[in-house]
Amino acid sequence: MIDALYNAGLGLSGQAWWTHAGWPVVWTLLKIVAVLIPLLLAVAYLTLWERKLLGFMQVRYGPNRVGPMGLLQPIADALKLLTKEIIQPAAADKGLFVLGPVMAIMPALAAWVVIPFGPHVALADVNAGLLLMMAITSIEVYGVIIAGWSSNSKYAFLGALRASAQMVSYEIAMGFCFLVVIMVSGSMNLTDIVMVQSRGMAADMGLAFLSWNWLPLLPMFMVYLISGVAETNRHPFDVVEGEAEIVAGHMVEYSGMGFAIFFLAEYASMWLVSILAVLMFLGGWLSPINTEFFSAIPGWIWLGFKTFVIVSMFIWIRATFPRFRYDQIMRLGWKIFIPVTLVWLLVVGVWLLSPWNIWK
Amino acid sequence: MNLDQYLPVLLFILVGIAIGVVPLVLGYVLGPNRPDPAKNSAYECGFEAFEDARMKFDVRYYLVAILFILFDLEVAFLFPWAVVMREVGLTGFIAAVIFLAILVVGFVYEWKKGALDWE
Amino acid sequence: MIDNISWLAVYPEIVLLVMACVITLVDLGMRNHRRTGTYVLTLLTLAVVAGLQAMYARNGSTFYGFGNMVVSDAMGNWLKCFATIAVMVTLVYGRSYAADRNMLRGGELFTLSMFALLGMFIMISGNHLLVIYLGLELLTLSSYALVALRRDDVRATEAAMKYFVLGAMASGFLLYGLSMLYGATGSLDIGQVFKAVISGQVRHQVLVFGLVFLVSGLAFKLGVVPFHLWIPDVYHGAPTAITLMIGAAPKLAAFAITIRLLVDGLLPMAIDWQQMLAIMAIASLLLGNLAAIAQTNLKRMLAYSTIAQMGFVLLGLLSGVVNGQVDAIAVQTAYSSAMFYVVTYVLTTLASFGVILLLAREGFESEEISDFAGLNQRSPLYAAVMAICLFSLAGIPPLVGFYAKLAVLQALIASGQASYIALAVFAVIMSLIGAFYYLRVIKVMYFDAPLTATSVSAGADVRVVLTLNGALVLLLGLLPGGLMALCSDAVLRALVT
Amino acid sequence: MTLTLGHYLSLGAMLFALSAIGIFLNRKNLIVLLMAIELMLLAVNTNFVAFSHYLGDMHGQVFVFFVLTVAAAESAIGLAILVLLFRNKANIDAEELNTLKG
Amino acid sequence: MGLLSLAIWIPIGFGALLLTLGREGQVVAVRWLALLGAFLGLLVTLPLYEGFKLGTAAMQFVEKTIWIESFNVYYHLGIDGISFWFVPLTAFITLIVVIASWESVTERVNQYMGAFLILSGLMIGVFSALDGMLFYVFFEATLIPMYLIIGIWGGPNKIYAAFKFFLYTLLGSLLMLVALIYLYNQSGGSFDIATWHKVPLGATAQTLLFFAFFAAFAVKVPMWPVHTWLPDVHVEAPTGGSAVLAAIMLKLGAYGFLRFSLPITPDAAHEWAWLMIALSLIAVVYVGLVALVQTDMKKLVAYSSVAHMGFVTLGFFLFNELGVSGGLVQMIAHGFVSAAMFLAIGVLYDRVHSREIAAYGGVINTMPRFAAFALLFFMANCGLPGTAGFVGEWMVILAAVQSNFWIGLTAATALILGAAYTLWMFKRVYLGPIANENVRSLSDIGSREFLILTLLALAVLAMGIYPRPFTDVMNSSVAELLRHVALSKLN
Repeated sequence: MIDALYNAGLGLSGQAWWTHAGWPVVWTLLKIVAVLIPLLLAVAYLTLWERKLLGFMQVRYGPNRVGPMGLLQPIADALKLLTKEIIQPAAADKGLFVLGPVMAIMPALAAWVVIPFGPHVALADVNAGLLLMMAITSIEVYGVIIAGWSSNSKYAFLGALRASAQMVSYEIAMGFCFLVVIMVSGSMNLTDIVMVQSRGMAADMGLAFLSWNWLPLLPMFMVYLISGVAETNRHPFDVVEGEAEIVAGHMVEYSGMGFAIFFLAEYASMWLVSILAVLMFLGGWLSPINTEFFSAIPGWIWLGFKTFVIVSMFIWIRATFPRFRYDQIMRLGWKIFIPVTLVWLLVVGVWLLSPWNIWK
Repeated sequence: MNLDQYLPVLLFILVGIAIGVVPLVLGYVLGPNRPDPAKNSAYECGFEAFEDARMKFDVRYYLVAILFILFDLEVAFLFPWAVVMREVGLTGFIAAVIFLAILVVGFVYEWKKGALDWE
Repeated sequence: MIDNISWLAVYPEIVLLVMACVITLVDLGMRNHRRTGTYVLTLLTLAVVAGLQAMYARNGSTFYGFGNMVVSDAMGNWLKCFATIAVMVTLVYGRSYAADRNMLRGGELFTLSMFALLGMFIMISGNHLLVIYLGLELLTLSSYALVALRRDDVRATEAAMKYFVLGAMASGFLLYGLSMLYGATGSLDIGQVFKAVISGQVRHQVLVFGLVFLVSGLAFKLGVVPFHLWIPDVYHGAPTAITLMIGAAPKLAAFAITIRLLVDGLLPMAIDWQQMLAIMAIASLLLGNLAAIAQTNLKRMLAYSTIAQMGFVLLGLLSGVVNGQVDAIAVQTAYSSAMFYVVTYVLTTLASFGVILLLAREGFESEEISDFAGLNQRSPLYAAVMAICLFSLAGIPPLVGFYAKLAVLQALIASGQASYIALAVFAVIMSLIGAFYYLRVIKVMYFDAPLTATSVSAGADVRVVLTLNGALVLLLGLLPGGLMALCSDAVLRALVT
Repeated sequence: MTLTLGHYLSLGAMLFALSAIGIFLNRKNLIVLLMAIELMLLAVNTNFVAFSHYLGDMHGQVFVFFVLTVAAAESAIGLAILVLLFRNKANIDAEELNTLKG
Repeated sequence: MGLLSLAIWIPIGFGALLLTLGREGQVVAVRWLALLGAFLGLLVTLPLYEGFKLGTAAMQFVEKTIWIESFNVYYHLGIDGISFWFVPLTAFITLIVVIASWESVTERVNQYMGAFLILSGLMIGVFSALDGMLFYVFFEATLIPMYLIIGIWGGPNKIYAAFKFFLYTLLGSLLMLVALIYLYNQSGGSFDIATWHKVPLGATAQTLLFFAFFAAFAVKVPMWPVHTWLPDVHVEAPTGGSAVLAAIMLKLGAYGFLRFSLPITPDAAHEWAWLMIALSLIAVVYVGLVALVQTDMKKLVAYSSVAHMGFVTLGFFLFNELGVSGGLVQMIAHGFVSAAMFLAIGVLYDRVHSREIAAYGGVINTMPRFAAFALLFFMANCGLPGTAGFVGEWMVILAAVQSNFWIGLTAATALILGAAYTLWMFKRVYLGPIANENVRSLSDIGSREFLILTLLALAVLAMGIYPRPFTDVMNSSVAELLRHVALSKLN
C-alpha cells in the first residue's frame, strides 16, 4: 500500500526535478508528519497522564473538568498558552531569546528520525543511528544555554548554567551506556541493536525477555534510566528549575508559547529517552515471551507499551523521590556513574572476548 | 556512501525548527501585547536588578564543561572501536584499555584535585 | 597482533608515559610543598629514559614500528636523549624558582614537563604525518599549560594567551600544509610521501602550495622571522623556569620534525624549500640581532638572540642540496651541522637561563640586564658560567658555539655557490652584531659595580649541575670532535635509509 | 553541476583564509580568536576529508578524527588560559594584551 | 706532551687554577702561584732554543694528533724560524707582567693573574699552531681574556675601549674564518696550513682571500686606517694589559701576514703589495706625526707602536729577505721595547695616577735610577744603534732602499719623527726642574720594579748589540718563505 502511494506521487509529474528531488522530499515530509502527529499527541497527553498518575498516587483525581475525565485538558492548555502574551524582557537579547526555545524543541523532535518502529521501519535507517542520536540530542544543551543567557536575568542565567552542567555531566554516563550497547550489538544501527536482543539461550527457550540487554547489562540499564531522568531535567534532578531556588531556571523569563515550547521539548525528550531505553535494553518491538498469543500482537504495540511503561516510571519516580541537592546530583553523575560505567565497560569487554560471550 | 539516507535527517531538523517557530509566531499573533516597564524587567523577586546578570560565576561550571569535552570525545573515540570490537579482538581491546587507563589517570587526578566537588 | 619490534621502537616512550601517569597519581598524595618526592621520582625516571635512549642511540640501528608510523634511528635517539637531559636540567634549575613562586602547589610542573617531553619524543620518532602532528600537539598543549602555571601573574597569563593563539595558528598552518601534502601524494607515511614526490607523479603546484604552509608552520615552531612574533613575548612573560622549558628541549624536537618532513619526506623539493628557508634565515639573522641590541630585559634579549640563532640553524639546512644535485656528503655535512648547532644551542641556553633562574629570588625576577651588574663580585663562578655561555652564543672560540657556527658556515661554503658564500659572509657580519649585545651583558657582569652585596646561594644540585653545564660548554669547545662525529654519524644513519 | 575535489579544496581554503584573517584582524575579543582557531582546524578537516574521499584512502578521515580531538583539547586549554587572563585583567580584549613590550 | 704543548698549557693550567681556586682574601698565595706559573711557562720555552736546528726551514717540535675528526682538524703544533722567537718572548713578557702587577693590582687579583696566564698560553698557541682551525681558535680566544682585562682593570673609559677592541678585531677575524673555511673546501678538506700553501688558487679567489686575511691581520697589527682602536685601548688598559697588547698581541697580526697572506695568496700579495706598502708608509709617517701632538704618555706610545708596526708590514711586503727578517726582528725588538715603555709609564702612573705628560717634569731629580732605565728604553724606541730598536728598523730601511729609493727615504723619515716624539716626551717628563708637588714626593723604584726593568734593559741591549741569534734562527725559514712566495699559484 505504501509503495503504491509512493508510486502514485512519483507519477504526479514526469519532470526530472520532481522524480529526483521534489517527490522524495515531499514523500519524506509526509513520513515525518506521520511520525510527528502521533508524537505530538503523545506529548500532549503525557502531560495529562502525568497529572492523572500523580493524582492517583497521591489519592486524588487530577484534571477531570475539561472533557470526559479531563481528556481535553491538553487542548485547553495549548489554547490558553497560545493566547497568552509573549513577554520580551527589555534587557533580553531579542534574537537569541527567540532562538532558545527553537533550539530546545528541534533536537527533541529531530532525534526521532532514527528511531525504528519496527525492523528497519525508521525515517532514516542509517548505520550510524545511535551516533546521530547522540549528536542531535547534544544540541539540546544549546537551547538551555541560549535561553538562559539571552534572558539577561540572574535566575535564568544561573539556571541555565546548572541545567547545562547537569545535562552534559549525565550525557557522559549516557554515552558510556550507548557504548556498551554498541559493543554487545556490534552496530550502531538501532534495528540491529534490537535484533541482537532476539537471539540467545533464553530466547531459544521462549523466554525472550531474558535475552534482552537489560539483564546482562543491568548496571548500564539503571545508569541509563537515571541519567535519562537527569538529562531531561526531570524530578528528582530538577533543581535547575527548582521553584524554591531559581523559580523556573532558564525558562523564568519565558511566557506564553515560549514557555510552552520548552515544555513540549521536555516531554518529547522524555518519550525519546524512554523509547531509546526500550530499544536498547528492553528488546524494542520484540514480544517478551515467544508464545502464539504474544507473537501475534504487532511489534509497534509492544514498542508503544514498553515505552509507555518507562515513561510512567518517570512519573512514578517524580511522585516518590525528594529533590536532590545540586552537589548530590553532580556527585552521582561524576563520582558514581562514570566509574561504574567504566568498570562495566571493561567487564563487558572481557566478557565479549571470553568463551562465555553470549552475544555471538 | 549513500547520502540519500540522510535526507530525512535534514528535513526533520527543518521541520523541528518549524515546529519551534510556528507556535511562537502564532503566540505573537494571537496573544495580546501590552508591555510595561515592570513586566519587561528581569525577574528578581520584585527587586530592581542592581547589577548585570552576566556576572562572574563559579569556575566549576567551566571545569565541568572542559571535562565534558574530554570525556565526550573519548566516548566518540570509542564508538568506532565498539562497533568493530569483535573484529579487532584482543589487540583492539588492549589498545582501548590503555586509552581508558590514561583517561582514568586524568579522572583520578581531577577527582583528587577536587574538580568534581561541589560543596 | 603488534609485533615486538614495534614495542621495542617505543619502549622508552612507554616507560615515560607510564611513569608520567604514575607520578601524576603519586603526586596527589604529596604533602611536601617543595614536592621533593615528585621531583626525585621525575628525575629518576628521566635519567632512566635518557639512559635508554642513549643505549638505543649507541646501538645505532634503525627500525620502524607500528606499520612505519614510528621510527627509531640514531638521530632521533640522540635527540631524544638530549631532550630528556635538557628537561632534567631545566627541572633542577627551575625547582627553587618554581617553589618560591607557588608554582609547585600541584606537581603539574613535573608531570606537564614529562608530557611535553613525551610530545617531543613522539615528534622526533614520527615517521608519519599524523604521529608528528600528535606529538607536536602534545608538546605545545603541555607548553601552553606550563606557561600559564603561575596563575596569578598577569604577565604569565598574557604570555600564555599569546603563545596559545600564535601556537595554535602555527599548528593550523602546519596542518594545512600536511593536508596538502597528503592530497598531493596520497599518503601520510613519510617514506611513501618521499616515493611519491620523487616519482614525479604528483601535482607540483599542490605540493608547493602545501609546502609554503608546511614551512610556515615549522618556522613558527622554530621561531624564525617572520613567524617569530611569539618568541619575545613568551620568553619574557613566562616564568623563567618555563621559558627555559619551552626554549631549550623543544628546539631539538622542532629540528627533528623539520628534518623528517623536509628532508626525509620532501628532499626532492629541496630547491623550493631551501629558497624559503634562505629568506627566513636572512630575515631572522637581521631582525633577531638588531632587535636584541635594543633590549634591556635579559630574557627578551635572549629571545631575540634565539631568533638569530635559529636563523643560523636554517642556514645549516640550506646547503644539503646544491643545484638540484643530491650529494650524500653535502647532505650529511649540512644537516649534521644544523643538528650540532641545535644541540649546542640547547646546551648553552640551559646554562644561561640556569644563571638567570639562580639569581631570581623570591619575588624578584632578576631578568633585567642591569640586575646582573657586578655579578662577578657577587659570585665569580656563576658569572663565569654566564660569560662562557654568552661568549659561546656569540661564537667566540674556544667555546662550543663557535664550532656550531663553524660547521654551519662550512656547510654553506662547501656548496661552492657564490650566493651561499655571500650568505656566509652576511651571517658572519650578523654574528658580529650579535657579539655586541652578548658583550654588553658580560660588561654589566664584569665591569659594573654590583647593586647589592648579597652573595648568590644555591642548592647543591643546582650548583653542581650548573657548574657542569658551564664546564661542558667550555669542554665541548676544547674537544668538539666527539659531539660533531656523533651528529654526523646520527644524520648519516638517519638518512641512509 | 557536480562537486569536484576542487570545490572542497576551495571551501577549505576559504575557511582557512577566513580564520587567518580572523586571527590577524580581530582586535576586540579573544573568544573570537579561539573560534577562528577552531575554524582553521575545521578548514583543514574539510581538506582531509575531501582528499580522503578523492583518493579512496581512509587515512585522511582517521586524521580528521584526531584533529577533532586535538581541537577539543586545544580549546579546553585555550579557554582555561582565557579564564586565567580574565581573572587577572578583568577583560579579554585582544588589544589589552600589552603588558609585554619591548 | 711536547715542549710546545707544555708552553701553551702550563700557563693556561695555572691560570685556570687561579680562576677556580683563587679567593679574594688570599692575595699573596695567588701572586706566588701566578709567578710560579709564569716562571714555569718561561722555563719550558728555554729548551726550545737548545733544540732548535738552524739551517732548515722545516717545522720543528712538531706535535700532531687528530682533534676534530669530522672536520679533519688536527692539534698540530710546530715552530720554524719565523715563529720561534715569539714563544719565549711571550712567556718572558708574561713573567714581567706578573711581577709588574705584583702590588699595583689589588682587586680580583686571581682573575687578573689568571687572565694573563691564560692569555699567554693562548698567544703561544697562536704562534705555534700549524692547523688553520687551531690557529683561529687560539687567535680568537685571546680576545676573551684581553676584553676582560681591559674592561675590569682599565681606566675610566674602559668599557668603550673594551668594546672597541673586541668588536674591531672580531669583525676582521670573522672574515678570516670565512676565508679559512673556503680554503678548507678548496684544499679538499684540510685545515693544514702547509697544505694550504700548496693549494692552487685563481686570481679572484686569491684577492678575496687576501683581503679576508687582511681584515683580520691589519686590524690586529694595526695598520692605518684601522688602527684607531689601539690608542683608545692602550689608554684605558691597565699597565700589564698595555704591555702584553703592544708586545705580543700586535705581533699576532703581523705573524698572520707571514703565515697566511703571503704564502697562501702570493699572487694577490704581489698584486696588492703597493697598497700594503702605502698603508705602512702612511702608518710610519702620518701616525708618527700624530704621535708628536699627544699629551697622554700612553697614547703617544700607542701611536708610536702603530708607527713601528708600520715598519714591520713594510718589511714584509718588500719581498726580500732583508725586509722580512727586518720586520721580524723589529717585531721582537718592539716586543721588548714597547713592553718596557708601558711598564715605565706604569711605574709613574702607580705613583701619581696620571698619564698626562704635563703632569710631570723633572722626574729625573726624584727618581734617578728609574730615569736611567727610561732613557735607555726611550732611546731604543727611537732606534738608537746599540739598542734593539735599531736593528730591525735599519734592516727594513735598507731593504726598502734596495727595492725603491723613495720608499726607503720615506721610511727613514720615521726615524727622525720617532726620535722627535720620544725624546721630546723624555724631556718634558724627566728633564728640567721638578714641576709640581706630585713629582717632588716621588720615590724611586723599588727592587721589584728594578728587577723587571733590568731584565728588559738586558734584553733590549743584548738584542741591539748582538742580534745574530735572532737573525740566524730566521734565515732559512724566511728564505724558504720568499722562495715560495715568488712562485705563482695561478694555474
